[in-house]
Amino acid sequence: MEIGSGINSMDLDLHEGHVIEDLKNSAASALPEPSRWLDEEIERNIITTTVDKLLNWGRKTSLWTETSFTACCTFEFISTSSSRFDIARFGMEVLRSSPRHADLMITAGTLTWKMAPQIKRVYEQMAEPKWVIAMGACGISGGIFADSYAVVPGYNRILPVDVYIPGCPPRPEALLAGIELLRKKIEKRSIAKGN
Amino acid sequence: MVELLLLPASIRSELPFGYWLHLLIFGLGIITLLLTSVIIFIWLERRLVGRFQLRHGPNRAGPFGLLQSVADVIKILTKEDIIPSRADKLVFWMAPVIAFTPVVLMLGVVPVADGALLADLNIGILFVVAISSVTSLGVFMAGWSSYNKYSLLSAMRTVAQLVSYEMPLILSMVGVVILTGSLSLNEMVKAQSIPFILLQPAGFFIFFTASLAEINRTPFDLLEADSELVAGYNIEYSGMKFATFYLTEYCEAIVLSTLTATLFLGGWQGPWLPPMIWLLLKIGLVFCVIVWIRATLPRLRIDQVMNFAWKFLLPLAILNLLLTSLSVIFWPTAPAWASGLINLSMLAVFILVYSKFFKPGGKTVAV
Amino acid sequence: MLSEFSLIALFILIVLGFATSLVLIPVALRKLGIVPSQPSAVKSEPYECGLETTGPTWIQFKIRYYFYALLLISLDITVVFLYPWAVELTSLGPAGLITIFIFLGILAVGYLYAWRKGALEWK
Amino acid sequence: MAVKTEPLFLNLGPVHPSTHGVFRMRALVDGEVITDIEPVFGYLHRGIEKLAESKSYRQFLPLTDRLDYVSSMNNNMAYVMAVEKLAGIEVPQRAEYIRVIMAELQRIIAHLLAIGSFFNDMGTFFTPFFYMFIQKEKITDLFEMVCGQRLLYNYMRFGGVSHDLPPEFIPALTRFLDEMPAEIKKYERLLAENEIVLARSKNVGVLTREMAVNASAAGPVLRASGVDWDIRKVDPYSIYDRFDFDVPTGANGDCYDRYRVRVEELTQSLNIIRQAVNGLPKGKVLNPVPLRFRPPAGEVYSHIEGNKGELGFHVISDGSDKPYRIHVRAPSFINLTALKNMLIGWKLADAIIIFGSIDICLGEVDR
Amino acid sequence: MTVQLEYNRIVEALPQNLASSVIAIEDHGLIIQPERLTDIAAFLKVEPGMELDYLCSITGVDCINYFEIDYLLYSIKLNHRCTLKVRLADKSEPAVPSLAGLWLGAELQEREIFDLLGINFSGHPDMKRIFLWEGFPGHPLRKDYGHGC
Repeated sequence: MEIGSGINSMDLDLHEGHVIEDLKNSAASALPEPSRWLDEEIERNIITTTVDKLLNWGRKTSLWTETSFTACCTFEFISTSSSRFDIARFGMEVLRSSPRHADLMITAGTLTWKMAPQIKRVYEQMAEPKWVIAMGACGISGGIFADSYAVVPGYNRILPVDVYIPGCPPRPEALLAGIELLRKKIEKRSIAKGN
Repeated sequence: MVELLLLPASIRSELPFGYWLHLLIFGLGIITLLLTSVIIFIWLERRLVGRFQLRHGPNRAGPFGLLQSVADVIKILTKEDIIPSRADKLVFWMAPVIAFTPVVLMLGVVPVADGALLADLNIGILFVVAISSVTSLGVFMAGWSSYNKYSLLSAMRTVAQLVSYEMPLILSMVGVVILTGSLSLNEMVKAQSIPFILLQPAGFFIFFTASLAEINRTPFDLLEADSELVAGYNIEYSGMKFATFYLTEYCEAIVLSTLTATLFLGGWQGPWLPPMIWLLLKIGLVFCVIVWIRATLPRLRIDQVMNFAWKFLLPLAILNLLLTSLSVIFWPTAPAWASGLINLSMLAVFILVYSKFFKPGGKTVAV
Repeated sequence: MLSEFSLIALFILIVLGFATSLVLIPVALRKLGIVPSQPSAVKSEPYECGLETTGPTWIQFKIRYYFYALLLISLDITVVFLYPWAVELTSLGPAGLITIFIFLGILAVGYLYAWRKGALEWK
Repeated sequence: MAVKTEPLFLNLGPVHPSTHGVFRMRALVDGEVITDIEPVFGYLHRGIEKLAESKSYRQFLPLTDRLDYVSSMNNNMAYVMAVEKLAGIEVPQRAEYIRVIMAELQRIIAHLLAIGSFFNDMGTFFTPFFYMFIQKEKITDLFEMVCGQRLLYNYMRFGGVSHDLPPEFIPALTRFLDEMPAEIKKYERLLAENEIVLARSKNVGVLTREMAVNASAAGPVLRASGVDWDIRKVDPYSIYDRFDFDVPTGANGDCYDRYRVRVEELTQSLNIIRQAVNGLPKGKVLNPVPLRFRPPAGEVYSHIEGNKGELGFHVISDGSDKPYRIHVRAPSFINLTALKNMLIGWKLADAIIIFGSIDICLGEVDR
Repeated sequence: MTVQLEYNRIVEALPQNLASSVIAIEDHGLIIQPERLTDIAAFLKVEPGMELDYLCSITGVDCINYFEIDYLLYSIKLNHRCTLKVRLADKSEPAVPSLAGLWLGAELQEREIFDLLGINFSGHPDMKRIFLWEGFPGHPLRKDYGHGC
């Protein structure tokens, strides 16, 4: 396909291939755990605690999800947001397709190396503060596909993951529990720590 | 606060600094009321959509989930502000302001009770018409300046869609003006001993449909068609600038509900309750209908949207205008039911004729 | 009446100020450290489904969209004349009716011409 | 009028709300009209066919669940049937009936999802989608009763199924069978004759009969183009020759027909389940095969009518306990062959629903 | 019931110049010379009594000594099927004529085989990788690729 200005789709393929190979080479091991700050003791004063409380309440109550669903777990996510489990109760039914508006990335499904640059890019383009839930075995470690030549063994190779939810796929109840954990984690944020 | 708002416009001349007091009360009153109602209406919409989809909707934040929108505001206020490096920065910054301002301005000429409005312009409705099209400029600026292909497409759709529906919107209001004989919105409300929706059902139909398109609600929500354009014109906006657009959208919905209530549903008029409560109730009713439509209907395609505006609504609006003016001149004593019936039958006949030419589907374009 | 217009003019200023402050509050909050800011090169690039954007975005776009804007300009201005007429219709009587029918007739000719020429079809 | 315009290069996907996962299309658009398109695959390529070669026959079974993850039962069934054919394993009668019940329930789930997401692509705000999900959840509960999983069941075994039906299953299933026809009727009333649905999907994305056959389309896509080809009828497998059902076909091969065919197949599936429940014999449900199971060397191609079309497993054995090669004839993948021809010349909004009406599952496309 | 076409019948029906390119008749298919694949397929597609107008599935197999490609053909009208097989002894640069000109349905499946097995289909309109990315080393479905990553 001719794209114009002298580029055709083969050029794009080659370029994207390079991006994938570069990422694959740089993501040989998992990223460091992002949650070390959870245990840190910090000095707080009355203003920061009040502001923190308000901000954290706002942030945990209104988690908008980015629609970046890759595979099977998507259906359990949709089940969770559908009428029976109704994630909207927590104000989370707002699905934003643009990463600029989203707070939470639920990585529902297997990640392949071909998809990894895109997911990484979407994550990087999300506005701060942002969180990642690795949903399902594939999201944690590659799961049943961990041996495959094309599968990234876990999202934590390319993204800092906040909460892991095991299961293949996790039940909606498990997903809700995971979201509850994330909300607890958000409560521990403080502007005094610069986040 | 409410009592102050209901003070007759004459306080201006009676009190010292009455003029400034009036500006302050109404200026701030409109903004506060609008923002509060946006927060409540967003909650209302989410709850209602929830009920339409047989689920609960937000119910955890505060009583009945009422604080959900407050949480959204807090979160979005403290979200990172991203300025795309390749965007046209000045336009990018200005767009939300330009989109938001005119929407609020429109409320300046809407009465909340007899004579209680910010400025009783003798050209009130013309002011509304003039100012309402500015929002589309802001939206276009946002879409274009973001340097994003989806938002560009959305911006282009703005040019075509929002502009096209101006025509039927304006024409449908002429019928109301003929019946009232004034351009002031306050006079229009006072003229409605019988709500104009009963005298001008066709006019109401045109006005309501066109305003759905103006506020880009389903089935005309092409500007931010999630399934096609990812998020639409505001795709690159984050934080408060995005929130401003979000706010604009809901303000527009509320303002057009207000206009519908004022022009066709008798505005603040109503027995027993205070006028302002009546107006709010009517606004709420219209807004609920908008939400109902949103939860029910799919989206039209761009050519269908255009055809609907230019080939259906526009001729219908002109026909409505002619018929109304004829009946005002030649049968001024017509009882209300008769003129309403004439208007309604015209609508029915027009729809029947149009449906003969209506071909579902589409065709490819040779490339 | 002028005071009414001055009220509107002042109201425009108030609303403009409010809208500008909406956009500027986060800037102030960022200085206070409440709004996070971690800019990066990738973050400020346009979002295109997770891919780098290829080819220019600001191109010569299809004219079709602007067509309607042109049509609107030709028709919309004339429609505004209907408002003063509508206010005075009852006092003008049948004579006013005939004038406006001629006026609308001219308008209709232009509209039908545009229709016949296919300006209303989306191609 | 010759005004020079440039085409806009647009990436639709892989992170896009309506590409049903991670599908990607590179599109050149001229305004709204798509002038050229190139589908890009592989964003969910997990190498299932390669993994099969390093797993034993039994270990491969869970991987088939994850092919088309909304029709795990059918995938299980196709695979175990292929291996049974290869090794000549007998299946007890009761197990055959249970398999048919499960496969048809799964078909209902898959079609409900296809219909729901089709309307989502058309722009309804999730309402039909969630209505479909309410029914889907009922079936999920049934599946959970028999195997404990909600999505990826891994229920079938070589020589039968893993567990017998629990005693509460048949009453629950009967209740579902009684409720479902009324629900389908309700959806029909809401959706089938909606003017916007007709306007958006009739004559849109026409796939002619010749093109459908030539492009190896299968399943509802093929049948909507007027080809009466359903593996359950033309090459009855398992015990489908004992049931009485119709094969609905379309006339035009447009999006609307594809949607209609799916809706009518819902009723047919219910029919089959009802007959299977009535004829369900007693007895054992599994003829166990040895743990280290070695089918004889040879090759076999076995196919079933999957939810998206002909689902075939080409299994080649070299006599060891691991399959030498397993190839999946993936209907979702092959149905996409004609995509390019179906999309060029249509508008962006059409492209989304044409793509949606093909109904693919990325897990199966990329494998 | 979709009947299996008897391969002897096919061979008899083939014209002389095509019949000579049939290498062998096996249980699972008709093994033919790769060079004549397009001609035989085109003949079977339209020949009355055969009318194999539906290309169901293409499977590529690495059989250690050679590559084998199986084409499964159906006749929608007559409801029968047959399998054509070609074997490619040249493992370094395997190539076979493409059927994409006859059946659109071959297009993606041939690309898949090119990607995963490295068999080139000459005459294919867009022969490039489909599932894996440009720059991916090797072809995973080959037996010498090894397992896993």
